[in-house]
Amino acid sequence: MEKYLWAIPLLPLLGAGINGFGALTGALSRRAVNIIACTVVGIAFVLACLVNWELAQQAGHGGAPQLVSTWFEWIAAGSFSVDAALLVDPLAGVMLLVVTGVGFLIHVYSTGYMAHDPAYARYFAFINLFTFAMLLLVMGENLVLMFVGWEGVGLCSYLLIGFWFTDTEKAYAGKKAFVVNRVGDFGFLLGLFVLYWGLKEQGIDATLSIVGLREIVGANAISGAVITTVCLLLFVGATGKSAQIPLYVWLPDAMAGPTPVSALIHAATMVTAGVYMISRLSFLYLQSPLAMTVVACVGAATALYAATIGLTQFDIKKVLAYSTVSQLGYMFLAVGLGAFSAGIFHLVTHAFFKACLFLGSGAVIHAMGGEQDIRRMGGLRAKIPYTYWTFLLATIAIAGVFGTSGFMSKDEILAAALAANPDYTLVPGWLLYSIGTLGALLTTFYMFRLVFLTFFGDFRGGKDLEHHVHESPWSMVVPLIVLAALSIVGGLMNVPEILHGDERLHHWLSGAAPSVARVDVVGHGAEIGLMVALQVLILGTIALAYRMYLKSPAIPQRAAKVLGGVPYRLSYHKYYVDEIYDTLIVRPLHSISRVFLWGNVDVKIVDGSINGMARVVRYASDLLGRLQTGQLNGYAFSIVVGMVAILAYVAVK
Amino acid sequence: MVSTSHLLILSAVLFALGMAGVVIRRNVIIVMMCIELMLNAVNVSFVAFARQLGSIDGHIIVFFVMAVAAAEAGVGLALVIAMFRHKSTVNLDHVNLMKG
Amino acid sequence: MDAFEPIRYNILSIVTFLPLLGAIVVFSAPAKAARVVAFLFSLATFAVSLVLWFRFDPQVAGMQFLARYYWIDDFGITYSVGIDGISLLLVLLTTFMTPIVILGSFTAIQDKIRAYMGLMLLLETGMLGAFVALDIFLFYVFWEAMLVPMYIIIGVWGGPRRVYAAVKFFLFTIAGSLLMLVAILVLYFEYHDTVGAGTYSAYLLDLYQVGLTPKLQVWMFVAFALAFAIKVPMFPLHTWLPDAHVEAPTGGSVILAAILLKMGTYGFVRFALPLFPWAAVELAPTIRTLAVIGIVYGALVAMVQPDVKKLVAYSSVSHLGFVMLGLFAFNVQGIEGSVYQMLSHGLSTGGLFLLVGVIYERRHTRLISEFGGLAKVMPGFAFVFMIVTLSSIGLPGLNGFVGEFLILLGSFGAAPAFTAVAATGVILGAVYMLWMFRRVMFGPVDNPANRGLRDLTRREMWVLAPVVVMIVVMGLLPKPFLSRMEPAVKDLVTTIQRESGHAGIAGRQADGPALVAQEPHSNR
Amino acid sequence: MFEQTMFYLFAIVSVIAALFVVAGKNPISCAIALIVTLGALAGVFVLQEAHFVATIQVLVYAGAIMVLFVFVIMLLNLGPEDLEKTPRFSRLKGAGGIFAAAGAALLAWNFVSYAARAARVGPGFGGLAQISQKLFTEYIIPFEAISAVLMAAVVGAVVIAKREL
Repeated sequence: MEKYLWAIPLLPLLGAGINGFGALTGALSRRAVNIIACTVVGIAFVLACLVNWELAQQAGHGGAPQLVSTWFEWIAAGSFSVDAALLVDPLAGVMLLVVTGVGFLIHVYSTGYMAHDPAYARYFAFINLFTFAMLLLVMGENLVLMFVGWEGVGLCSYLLIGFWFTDTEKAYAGKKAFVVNRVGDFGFLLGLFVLYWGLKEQGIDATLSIVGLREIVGANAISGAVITTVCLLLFVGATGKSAQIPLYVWLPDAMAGPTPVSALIHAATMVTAGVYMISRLSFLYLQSPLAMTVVACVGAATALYAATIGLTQFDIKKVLAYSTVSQLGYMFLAVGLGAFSAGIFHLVTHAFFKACLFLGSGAVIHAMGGEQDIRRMGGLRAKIPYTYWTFLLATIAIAGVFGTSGFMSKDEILAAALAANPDYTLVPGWLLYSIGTLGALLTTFYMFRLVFLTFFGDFRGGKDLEHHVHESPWSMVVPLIVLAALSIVGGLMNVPEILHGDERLHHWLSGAAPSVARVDVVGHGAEIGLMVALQVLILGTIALAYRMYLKSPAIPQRAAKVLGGVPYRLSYHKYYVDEIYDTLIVRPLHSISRVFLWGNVDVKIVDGSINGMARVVRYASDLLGRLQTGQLNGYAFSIVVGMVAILAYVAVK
Repeated sequence: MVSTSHLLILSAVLFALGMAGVVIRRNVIIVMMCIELMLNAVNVSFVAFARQLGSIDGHIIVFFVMAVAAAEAGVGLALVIAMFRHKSTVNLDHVNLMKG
Repeated sequence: MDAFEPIRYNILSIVTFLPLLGAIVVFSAPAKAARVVAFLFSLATFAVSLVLWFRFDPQVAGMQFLARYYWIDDFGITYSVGIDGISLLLVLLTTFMTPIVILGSFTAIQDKIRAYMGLMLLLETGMLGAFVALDIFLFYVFWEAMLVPMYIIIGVWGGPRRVYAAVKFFLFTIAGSLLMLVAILVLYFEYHDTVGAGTYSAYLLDLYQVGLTPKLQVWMFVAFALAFAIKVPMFPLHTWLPDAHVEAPTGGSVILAAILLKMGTYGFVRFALPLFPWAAVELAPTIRTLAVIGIVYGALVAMVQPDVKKLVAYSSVSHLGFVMLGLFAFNVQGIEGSVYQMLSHGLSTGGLFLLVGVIYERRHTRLISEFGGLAKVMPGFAFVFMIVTLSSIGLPGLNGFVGEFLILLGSFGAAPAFTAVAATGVILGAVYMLWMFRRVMFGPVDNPANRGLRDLTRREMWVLAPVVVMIVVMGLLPKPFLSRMEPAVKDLVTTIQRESGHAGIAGRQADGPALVAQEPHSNR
Repeated sequence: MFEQTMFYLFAIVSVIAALFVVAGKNPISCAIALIVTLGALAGVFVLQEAHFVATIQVLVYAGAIMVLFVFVIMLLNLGPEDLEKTPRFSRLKGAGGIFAAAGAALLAWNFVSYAARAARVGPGFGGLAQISQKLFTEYIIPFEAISAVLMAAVVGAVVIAKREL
């Protein structure tokens, strides 16, 4: 089976190559590009299932299931060596399924969505390239290879966000995404170095391979301080890639890319890379409770913070973007608590319903002829029924209504928060739990606000647009339906044992990423009580949203005024974070380098000094010139003076 | 008996006079004459040492010095004539083509 | 005794002087044929140098293909040539880039073609000579010989301010090399008095045996370092580079960026470090500070350049700052990374200049504001430009990443603080390159002049194809390159570690660096 | 004793004449003063047993060269030179004079203590036989060289002075 492992990433690469060639030379027809792109990812998906099946067999015979396939030695410099190798264990297996599965559905969807886009082949080339890079990241056997995939996905998101590059705004968003990702990668890189040299101090020549690291850390040979710095630096990389508090600014702007891109990259796969990396290195993070607490707190903070911004956005994709940031916050919260399987479980379910929501919004935008502002939508329920129903189901899932996949995963995280293990999380569990629940309620509110404003009430989009609205073609609707079904049914994967489920995913992942033992503070009965209470609150919020946005639309304006407008304006303008970053970092950097560095240092000081020397030499030579007066007796006189001087010297000596 | 020091003092005085003339005077001809004077001063000291050392070489050197002086005077005067034709003056101050 | 044996000892001389022969032929050939003849000669040189690559034995440390002949015998100056892993790769870079540059300037140069092509070949001989020379005077001769053709190329075929730039370039390098000459002489006589026991020798491997007092060693190192730092260029001495690049013709600035800058770093690796290891370790902090300043300063200034070529020039300052940082990490990863970065910088910056040359030939301007939306007008060009830009940013999978990663890894061990700051250079690199890329390639085609631009012609395709292929190959398969330079780098590291251990006064032990691989063929 | 007084006589005459040469207004008077100096020096040479040199001095130097000078002065009929015309003149004159005097003093001071004994000298010393014997054996090369110099001078003078060839 190891032989086929390399086929999984290489197939999309092959697809990207062919489509890329097609894009350059225009040789391939739309149909050909279409087939290549989708079949390539489809086969990858099938192979992924086979791999998981193989892992299941291995697990069956006991022992930690793992498939490793080394192809060649990539870099070898002295004692440091990196080989191009792939590692698939249950954790990677799950991610594989998500990336190829959801990826395949989105590929099919994009054939419809991008149907009349001139750069059709280039789009699919980039999407395939992205799948290759993501698979490399997931299956990379050592941290360097993971880093290659890490930057590869950053590159593809840059290419795809700025896909319609003729619009400078979109191109700028692409660049912003890449640069912010690069800041994160800077942290990741430093983390690698600290780890490598930390091990070197202990006399271990590690090749940064995950399997190797696991043994070394197992033999707890590394000092605590090194591990904490490594974990925090790697977490900086994760915040860059998965858009957490400090480095999330690029994700909302990334909505400038085509919607399937947002669905694939900025909802399902790339942004989850950070969560995957931390659970992949769970053995490292478990060594440093401080790092884990930082991850948990940042996760919780982001969850709440992004949800507040989501409340007031009017662009359908922006709302979903902030909701993604918030849901990622939940995943990091889970992983920070040590509940790695809960984090991954939420990652999977989030991939389903968020991809469905994004594709749904894509269908809406498609239907509305490119219109993205929900204030000009409304009453689309009748016009695009399929989109409406899939969108509604996904919204119910994300809200965490009982029985849906969202409920299963989010509740799992909240339970983990409640039962936080004190020696792994230094922050009180109930605080994280309350932040989580508040976030969940906010999520419910803004999601249903979105649904009511878009699909209910009367159409606010102007007469001619009204009869233009039409249902999307089958190629777009089918993936929507599949995803909607998955987001409802997906929860069965890991039914918590409170509801006497068998937690299959949890056990499946226990080998690769063992979770932290939970400390039951509240007791069984109270837990169920809290769960029920949360459900009631959720239903209440749905009703509140219904009343505010449908029954009497005046309420939102009045509420905004009542709240004094400040929190509203703050939230609407996303706490002016972009402007702060701009004034604090970007603009000063430009002015410093323009005025100070180039203007003064380079031109004036360095160049000035050299040209100055040239001027001094010219002036000196001019001065000497004047001595040659041309008067003969002047010269004779200087001879006489010279002679007298010598004589005097001879006389004196 | 006339000792060599007398002669050397005479030569020094003559040499100094010639040098002063060269520096002070404006007229090229006078300057050339002063040069001749300086050459003669040198001849005196040559002869003095020849006499004192009793070797004939001093006289031969004087002979050569005179030959050179003659050549120098010839060419110098030719230059003066050429200068005069061109600048119609012999005054050194007006001739500063070699200005830096 | 296969066919290679007879020329084993003369192959280096053949490689070095073939371009010279080519130059002579080109000068005498009719103008029309000059281009083709020059291209064929440079291709022939490349072919011969490929033989070097395959015949090179990666396991053996020390100089290979060694050949020594009498030159000025009573001063002990010999014509000795030989290469180890590092100079092999740089020789190949030179012979690889020159045909590309010659082919690239077929249309760019219209007047005095014979002179241009001849000078380019002369330049190649100068560079190759410098890389293979093992006699310190021979090296100095080639070091100076290189300047003249470059000076003329910039001075004659350059842009508006070419004379100023050419003179500045020339004076900067000469000033440095004069200081180096003094140091060479001191070393030469020091050898005579100590190890040489009365005999003179300018043979590098003998000079490696000379033990110098710490104070003297520092001064000598500073002299050599200054000459090479100007060439690298390092921070305070870099202002000649932007002028020289902006004013040089496309071919000139490609060669200048791809190979001439490597002369400085090669000088450090071949001369400054092995000859004065103790001083190198002693002065490492200052050099590292300059390198880091160079990285960050180069990147920041590159961000605000209105002219593409100046931007790329300042980016070279930044990239070579990385190389210097790697060199002064004194461990195998750092030095191998810096040698690798030398190669990949040659390819990526050389490629960038070729691309800038392409658009300069069409629009005769280099101001970024003049362009916009070229990706729509010239898709092929955009694709190549994208790949080369990504390689210059150091995207994994392309050649830039391998070098930069190894450098940062190596120097992190030696100086964590410096490396952390230097690593921000990676971010800044992305910022200014992508910023330039966006303004030149993306956005609407608002400038009417840009609409009708032709995409890459077949010839331009042939010029850029090898560069792009090598960028990808060196990104995916660095092993053959790294393994070839491994013994030489290991040797250098052991010399430095051993020598910097004690004050180096006692002179080298008998064995000294095992730099002489097999018995040199010489009629000495 | 006779020799002593004759030497002083000649010396004083030559110094005074030299003064006239330097300070003389009219070029002709300077020329004549120079001739007088040369004559006086010829006398001194005779006292020093340098008979051949003395005759040459009178014949060549006073006779030929000074005639050349007089001839040129006549050719250019130079009037007396007014010394005080150029302002710069006074400063240069003063400085020149002082330095010349200082030079003379220094030289004289050096030589005054130079009381060396005069060597015994044979009868034919300074005569034509001895000089010519030496001239054509030891000094043959300089002799040929000096003839070349004279030839060059003649050609040079003609080229420079003649209006057109």
